[in-house]
Amino acid sequence: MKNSFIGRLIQNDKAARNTIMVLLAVLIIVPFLNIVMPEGSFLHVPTYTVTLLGKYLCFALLALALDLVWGYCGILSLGHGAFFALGGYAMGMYLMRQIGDRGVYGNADLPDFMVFLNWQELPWYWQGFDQFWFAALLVLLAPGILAFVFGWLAFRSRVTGVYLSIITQALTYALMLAFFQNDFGFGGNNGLTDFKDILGFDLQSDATRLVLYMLTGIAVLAAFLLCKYITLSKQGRVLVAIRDAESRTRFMGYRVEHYKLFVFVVSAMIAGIAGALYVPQIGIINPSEFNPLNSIEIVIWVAIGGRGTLYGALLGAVLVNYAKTYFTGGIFAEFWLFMLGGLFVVSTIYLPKGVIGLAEQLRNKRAAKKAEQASNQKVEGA
Amino acid sequence: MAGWLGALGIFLMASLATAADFETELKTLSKGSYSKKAIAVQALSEIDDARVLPTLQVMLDGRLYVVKNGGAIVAEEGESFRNILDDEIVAYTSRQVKKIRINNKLRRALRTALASIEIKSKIADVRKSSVQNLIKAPNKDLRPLIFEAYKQEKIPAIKELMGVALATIDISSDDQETRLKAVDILSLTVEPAAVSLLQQLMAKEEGQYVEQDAEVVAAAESALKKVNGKIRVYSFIETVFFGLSLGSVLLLAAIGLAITFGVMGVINMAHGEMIMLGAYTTFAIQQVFPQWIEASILIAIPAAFLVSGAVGVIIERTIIRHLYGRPLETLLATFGVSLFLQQLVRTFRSNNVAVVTPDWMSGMLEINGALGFTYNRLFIIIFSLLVLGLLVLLLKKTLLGLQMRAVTQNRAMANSMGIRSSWVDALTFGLGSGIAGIAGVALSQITNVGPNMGQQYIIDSFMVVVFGGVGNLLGTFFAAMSLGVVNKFLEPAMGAVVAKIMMLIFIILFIQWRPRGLFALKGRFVED
Amino acid sequence: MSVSVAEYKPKSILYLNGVTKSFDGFKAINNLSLDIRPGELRAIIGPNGAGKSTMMDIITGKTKPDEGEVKFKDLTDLTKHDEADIANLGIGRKFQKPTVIESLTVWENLELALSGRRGVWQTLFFKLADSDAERVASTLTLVGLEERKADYAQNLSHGQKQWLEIGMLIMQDPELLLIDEPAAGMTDYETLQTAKLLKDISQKHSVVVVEHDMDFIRALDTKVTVLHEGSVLAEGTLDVVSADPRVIEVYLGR
Amino acid sequence: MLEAKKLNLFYGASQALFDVDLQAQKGAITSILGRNGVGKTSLARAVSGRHPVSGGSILWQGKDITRMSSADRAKAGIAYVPQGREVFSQLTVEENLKTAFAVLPRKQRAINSEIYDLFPVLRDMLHRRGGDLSGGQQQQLAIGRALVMRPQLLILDEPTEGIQPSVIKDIHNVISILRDRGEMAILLVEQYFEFARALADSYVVMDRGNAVLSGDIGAMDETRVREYLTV
Amino acid sequence: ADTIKVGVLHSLSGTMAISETTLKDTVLMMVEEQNKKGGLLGKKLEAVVVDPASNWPLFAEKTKQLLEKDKVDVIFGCWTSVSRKSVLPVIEELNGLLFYPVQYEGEESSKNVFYTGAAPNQQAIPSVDYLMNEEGVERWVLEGTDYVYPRTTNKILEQYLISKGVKKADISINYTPFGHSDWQTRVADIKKFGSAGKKTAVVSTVNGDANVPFYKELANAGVTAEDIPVVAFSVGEEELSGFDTKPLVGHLAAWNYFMSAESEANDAFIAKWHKYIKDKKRVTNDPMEATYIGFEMWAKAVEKAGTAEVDAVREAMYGITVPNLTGGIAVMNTNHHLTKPVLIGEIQENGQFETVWQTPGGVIGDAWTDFLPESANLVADWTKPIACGNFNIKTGKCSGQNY
Ligand SMILES: Nc1ncnc2c1ncn2[C@@H]1O[C@H](COP(=O)(O)OP(=O)(O)OP(=O)(O)O)[C@@H](O)[C@H]1O
Ligand SMILES: Nc1ncnc2c1ncn2[C@@H]1O[C@H](COP(=O)(O)OP(=O)(O)OP(=O)(O)O)[C@@H](O)[C@H]1O
Ligand SMILES: NC(N)=O
Ligand SMILES: [Mg+2]
Ligand SMILES: [Mg+2]
Repeated sequence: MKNSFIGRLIQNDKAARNTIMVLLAVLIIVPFLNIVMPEGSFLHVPTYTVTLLGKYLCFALLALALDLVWGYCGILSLGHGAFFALGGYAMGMYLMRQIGDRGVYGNADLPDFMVFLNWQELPWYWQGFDQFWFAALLVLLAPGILAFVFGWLAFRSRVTGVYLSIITQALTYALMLAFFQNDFGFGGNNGLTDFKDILGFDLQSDATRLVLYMLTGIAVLAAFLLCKYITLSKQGRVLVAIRDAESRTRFMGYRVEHYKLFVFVVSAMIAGIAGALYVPQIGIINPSEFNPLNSIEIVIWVAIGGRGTLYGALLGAVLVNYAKTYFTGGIFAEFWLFMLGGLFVVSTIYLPKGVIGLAEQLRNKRAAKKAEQASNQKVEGA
Repeated sequence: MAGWLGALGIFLMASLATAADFETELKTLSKGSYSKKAIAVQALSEIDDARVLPTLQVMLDGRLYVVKNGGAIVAEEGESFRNILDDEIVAYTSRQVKKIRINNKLRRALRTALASIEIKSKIADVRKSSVQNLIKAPNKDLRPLIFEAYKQEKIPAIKELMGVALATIDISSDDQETRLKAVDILSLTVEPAAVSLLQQLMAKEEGQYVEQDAEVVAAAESALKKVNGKIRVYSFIETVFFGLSLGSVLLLAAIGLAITFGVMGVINMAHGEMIMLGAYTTFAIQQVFPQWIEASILIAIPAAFLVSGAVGVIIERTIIRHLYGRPLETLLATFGVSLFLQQLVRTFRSNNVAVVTPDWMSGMLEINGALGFTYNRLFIIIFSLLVLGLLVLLLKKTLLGLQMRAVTQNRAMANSMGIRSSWVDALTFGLGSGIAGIAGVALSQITNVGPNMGQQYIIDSFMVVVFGGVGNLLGTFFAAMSLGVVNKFLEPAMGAVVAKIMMLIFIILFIQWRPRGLFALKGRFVED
Repeated sequence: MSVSVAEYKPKSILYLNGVTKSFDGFKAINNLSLDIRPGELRAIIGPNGAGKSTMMDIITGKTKPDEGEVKFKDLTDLTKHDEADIANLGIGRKFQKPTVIESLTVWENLELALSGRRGVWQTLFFKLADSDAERVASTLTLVGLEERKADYAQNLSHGQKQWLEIGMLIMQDPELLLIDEPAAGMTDYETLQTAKLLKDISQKHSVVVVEHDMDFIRALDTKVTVLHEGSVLAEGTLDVVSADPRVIEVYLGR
Repeated sequence: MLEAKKLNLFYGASQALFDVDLQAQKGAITSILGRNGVGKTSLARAVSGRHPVSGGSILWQGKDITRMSSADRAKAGIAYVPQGREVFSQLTVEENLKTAFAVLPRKQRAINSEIYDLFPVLRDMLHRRGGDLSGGQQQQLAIGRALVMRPQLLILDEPTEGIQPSVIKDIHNVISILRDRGEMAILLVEQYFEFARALADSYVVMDRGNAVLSGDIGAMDETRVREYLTV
Repeated sequence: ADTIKVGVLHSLSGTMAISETTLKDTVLMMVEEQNKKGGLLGKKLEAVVVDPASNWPLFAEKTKQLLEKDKVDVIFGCWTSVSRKSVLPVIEELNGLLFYPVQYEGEESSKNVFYTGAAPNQQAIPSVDYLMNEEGVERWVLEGTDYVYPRTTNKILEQYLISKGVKKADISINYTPFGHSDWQTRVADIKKFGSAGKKTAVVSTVNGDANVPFYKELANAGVTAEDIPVVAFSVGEEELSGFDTKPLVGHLAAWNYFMSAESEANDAFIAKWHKYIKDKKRVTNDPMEATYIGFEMWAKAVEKAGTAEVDAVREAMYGITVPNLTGGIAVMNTNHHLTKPVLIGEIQENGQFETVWQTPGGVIGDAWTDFLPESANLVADWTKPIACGNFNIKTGKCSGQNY
């Protein structure tokens, strides 16, 4: 079933095929260049770059998640950062527990921040996080359940459009404030950091980093295929119908709220995985990930890449984040916001369908020109 | 200042003895620790010398210096210095003189000392503030002085305050009768200092009342009950006021957005920056016309409207107009604009700038010791209602308002009706931005003005507009006010952070109940 | 309702009794009663604003009535169900203003409307059977849109959207069809075609159709109900009602 | 009055009008006939300025308006009643009517009571929001709104759609009165053949984006026209 | 390399740019000046500026970039504690060198970081002492922004006050969110708390943008420094330049440096700054001094070690002295914290502080506070024989952390 789906995909969908190729290429070539090429070589990819690419891939995964709900189902979530962060925290808690007695206070039972705030014992919601499987489960469940409860309420009440967007924003804002609080037990503003190792592997070692990078790549590929499957199935068409004419879809007998809830939860879980992969590679998770402005940025990645195309989301996330890395280092450091701001403005005006839409846009324009010319010639000839 | 020193000569002759005291005490002001200086101040205040009052005043203002060479005490007057003793004006460089430092403790001593002199002032306001200072620091020695003033006083409110001042002294009298009477007087006031005196009568040590007299304790108890009842009422009113004032801040911040987003449908992420530009305009005006600080706000209102409005028009003409029919994209572009503007301001000056509050907006309207309304917030409440009212009139009662609404609902059809939609769009966006600019003027009076200030308001503004119901100004008003008031009632109980979280959860839940906000647009067209 | 629903032969397919709905004090539907038999084709006419579309809103769950019963097949109280439920019970609707899914193609619009199970999992693993594909194809022919089948619905003209929506209704294959002004924007010829089509459909289904086009109504040759100010003004054959002076006064004109 | 020549119009790459010619005279009604999707609305849009033409020219009262914005055309006296009504749904009926004031000099900004006489329902529902009206009421509002503009060219795109028979008769009368006043040219897009034939002075039949037949109504070959409407 | 590279890791955009941009300029000024003097070890210094954009993970990433890609020899950077925490694992793993110039909550001593700002015992405790002794304060409001620095500082202060005999009922601790702008309720509460007949003061760890509305509300509500003085740890000259200071005269701040300090070194520094930044109105502040001291120390250590290599420089750092701008000498201790004097100043109308009290000598920065039970046992000493940042004097071992 799956094989045949992928087979069909590769045969019939050029863009999807290219996306898969590119993903496979970065999955294979980058590690190759990192390991095999000698350090001094011009082809060598330093681990620094590998981790950077890993970060981009995490963001790409996150963008993909958003594109599924926004691009296809019209749910503009301005709170997707929350699901990302929750996945990240779940992973971060595991990593914190792995520190054991290697923290600054040498307390095997409590993370450092609890020690210096005089906590006596590990709170109940930290229990179980010393087990990887448990944390991995929570990476999916924490965002999944939140999305389920939130979505169940909102979709059932038919909260749509900006109203939905704004309450997703309220959600992530509330979570940010909550996680900021030291009393909340997640390290307050500083969040969770100072990780040592994952499943016994040293997080600082190049090998671990490479593996994490590859896992991220695989996750992106898998999520891409999953999303592709959903959107190519009849369900994909139902989602588009909901996006375009929700009430009409309802009159056709589709339970709109179930569909919305389903993709919202799937999307939240993908975002959670992205967060979980992000944290060990970046080395810190803190409440600023819940910042509503971060979530808005995710929307921007998707929009820049091209909404409703999946690969556009991947491309947009990588492009914008690469631009950020590039602009914030070196000579642009003081002006980078001008460039980024300018980029956003220019691309919205000139690329209404995103970078991905550019090709189509050019094609259409050319076709229209041609048609007009043809008709004009005919006029002249007549 | 020349005046008082001019009249001085006579005194110099008249009371040589006190003049000598004055001289020695004056000298001590320049030496020794703060506590020694405090004693000297106390001593000075008891000397009957016309130079005392101005000297203490100068000292409190931080303008009293000692000449390094010779130790003469001088008062700084602009570029030069005036010798306290001989009234001579001398020019010293800043290296030749040393400031006579004061700290808070000394300031308090000076204040009390001045109060004991100023209670005899002819100006009612001076007497009033002097009594208030005396209430804060009851001093037995001053009782006769206050009593004298009390007898002379004609204005009932001040007389009452003086009575309280006396009672604050009498309450520690040895005489039970006096104490009881004092309690009686104190039970009539809600001055915090007085209330705390009553509370102290109720203090216990090891289960025993410190106050020996049971009758006094009983009187204090019933007095406290009475006072606390009043205070509760006042504090309720105060909380409502806090809520309305927070609400009016939210309203001001949101109201421009209610136009650009609510009416036009532009998800205007640069709204906060329009507020910021307005605030910076206020700053600029204060810089350019430092002599008009008092009027600066009034000048800034139209100026900020024009500046932010113009920027809004430029943004609309260059960017937004390409995006009609693609509302979500406006989010993206205006976010870019917002980043751009922030960094632009940052390049000009990365830190906050100081906007001065004019005197007429500083301080508070004191109803009594337990209740007062700060002028800046009163101003903002009134101002926000004014802006809202004008806007409602504009939108509902003028042809332009009608055209604004028509254009945003169906741009093509509006054009076909002969409405120049491009012009109306620019004007509408300019109006929304201009109002944001005005909000910036008001906000500059209560919070910081810096490159980040816009970001503080953008999220709240969207919440308010959406909570109220997009496209409904009245909804925006009620949303802002109710969020403000509810927040202020929650805050004392659970703290600012949790209160804010509760507000957000409340909004989320409320929207479940009313999916289109407080004042939802109704009708069959909504779903289509 | 639980006892052998399958065997039960309902007396009426749609039964409205004493339905009232007001908007801000204005009674759009006023004590309206209506009884549609299984297999019946019913035409509804009445002045603009009489409440015809509102009545359909109430039947399909878009609007909740203030008072009155709305029963489907005698037993099901439609006011207790939402739009999706009602659609799945077997009531389909064409809107007065054509509404199609603009960014799906004509073909996909029809596929979407195709009767069948509408659950999240079912659509996720849905596979188009050959017979279904044929149905889509034949419907395309029926509504004259074969040539446009790969075009996005947003690129259709007004009348073409009308046709597409009729096609979708046919694909949905409901027991009861509510059709609001199908002939609007059609040529006289197409109008008569449509009437014929509806008569065919009513062989197996129950149909309620609203129109202002008297030629169309005449072609339907069926019982006509005249609504006025939210309630029934007259009922009978077209000849009977169009002779009714009140109907002439408020609706047909002299 | 109105003279459109060789109009070509595109939606993206697909062409909706091919070299269409059209004329309309003051005091006369020109009817545009044709099946679904043949380009009637496109032609009306081209004349009203809703959609740019890529070729051809439009002369209005001797002036070339081919590139003029629709707002300017409205100011030049062209009013448009679009297919699908397009009333301002959140504005009240009265406000909808007032949007027409933009083209009127300040002193003439009033709603002629004739409008209410023609469509009494509008008077009854003056303060109801446009979007709440029934379909037919909206159609009446759209026509009324155009009349408030006191246009010299009135473009009506299927104005009878969804309107009850008695009101159709009224509209018929109004249109002929307006024509008879001789101040106005009228372009009428209609599929209701009888209605068009009874009113029109001249006609254009369209098919697949082309104007295939045209001329004075008196000289119309009815069977050929009907052919184009049925095929 | 033919140059010695100096990384500058301060936010130039985002919320922290308000504070950090100045420090970037300070480092650049120091680099320029050092180059005028001929650089170090005969090599020119080259500044590499990056913008971590007030984004905490980006701090880590940029650190990595500076160390791995740009191969800088030293980094001057960070302001918030969370940014430092984010940088920490990277700088330790890649064995970089960071000079951190801001007052902070302590509880940290990394081999790769030199802390030139104040530890809690160099700011918080002396100011409480001052208020107690000089102003006779008996009742305390500990008002902070809700994050680690205020939380920790207040925890320490609470312990300290209790150890001084202050009753729990006389301490009120409260937190508000970042950027809190509506202070009406809090100010009213403070007023009430302060009217109980005992002298009351506010110890403020309110951070950043929340300060202006806080002080404005205090002023308007008539809370003057004479009634209820506020001593702040995060309000310096730079912040004051965004205040309308007139109603705030007398409120206090505790720092290790005030611009108003009278010393030749300070005059020279200010002159240099004004020349560099081309704006006579610009102020200097404590983190600038900390940056200055850090830079001078690093330069000296490089000269002393004869190389810019990190391990050598670190060894050379211990015991290095640089004159403070306020007079006296700053010393780098083996716990990576400075010995510096503590100054308490009152706000003046002109936006400056006037020193009203000052420790007689320098105070040694304490990485681990003595007022929290877990920390009391810890000491940091990066020289042999201890050679770790968290030596437990009870167990005689370095706990966990190897760096
Ligand atoms: N949501 C609403 N708010 C206010 N009035 C409404 C609303 N919905 C319908 N109405 C009013 O109810 C009446 C009935 O409208 P409805 O659309 O049902 O008429 P109709 O019979 O379908 O007319 P038409 O033949 O013109 O389509 C109209 O007068 C309309 O203005
Ligand atoms: N917005 C659009 N984008 C692309 N194609 C369009 C668009 N609108 C109309 N078309 C196409 O152009 C052709 C002419 O459409 P037009 O609306 O002018 O037809 P019409 O004669 O008015 O039809 P109807 O009687 O159905 O209203 C049709 O084939 C239609 O599919
Ligand atoms: N270290 C601080 N002030 O965050
Ligand atoms: Mg209807
Ligand atoms: Mg048409």
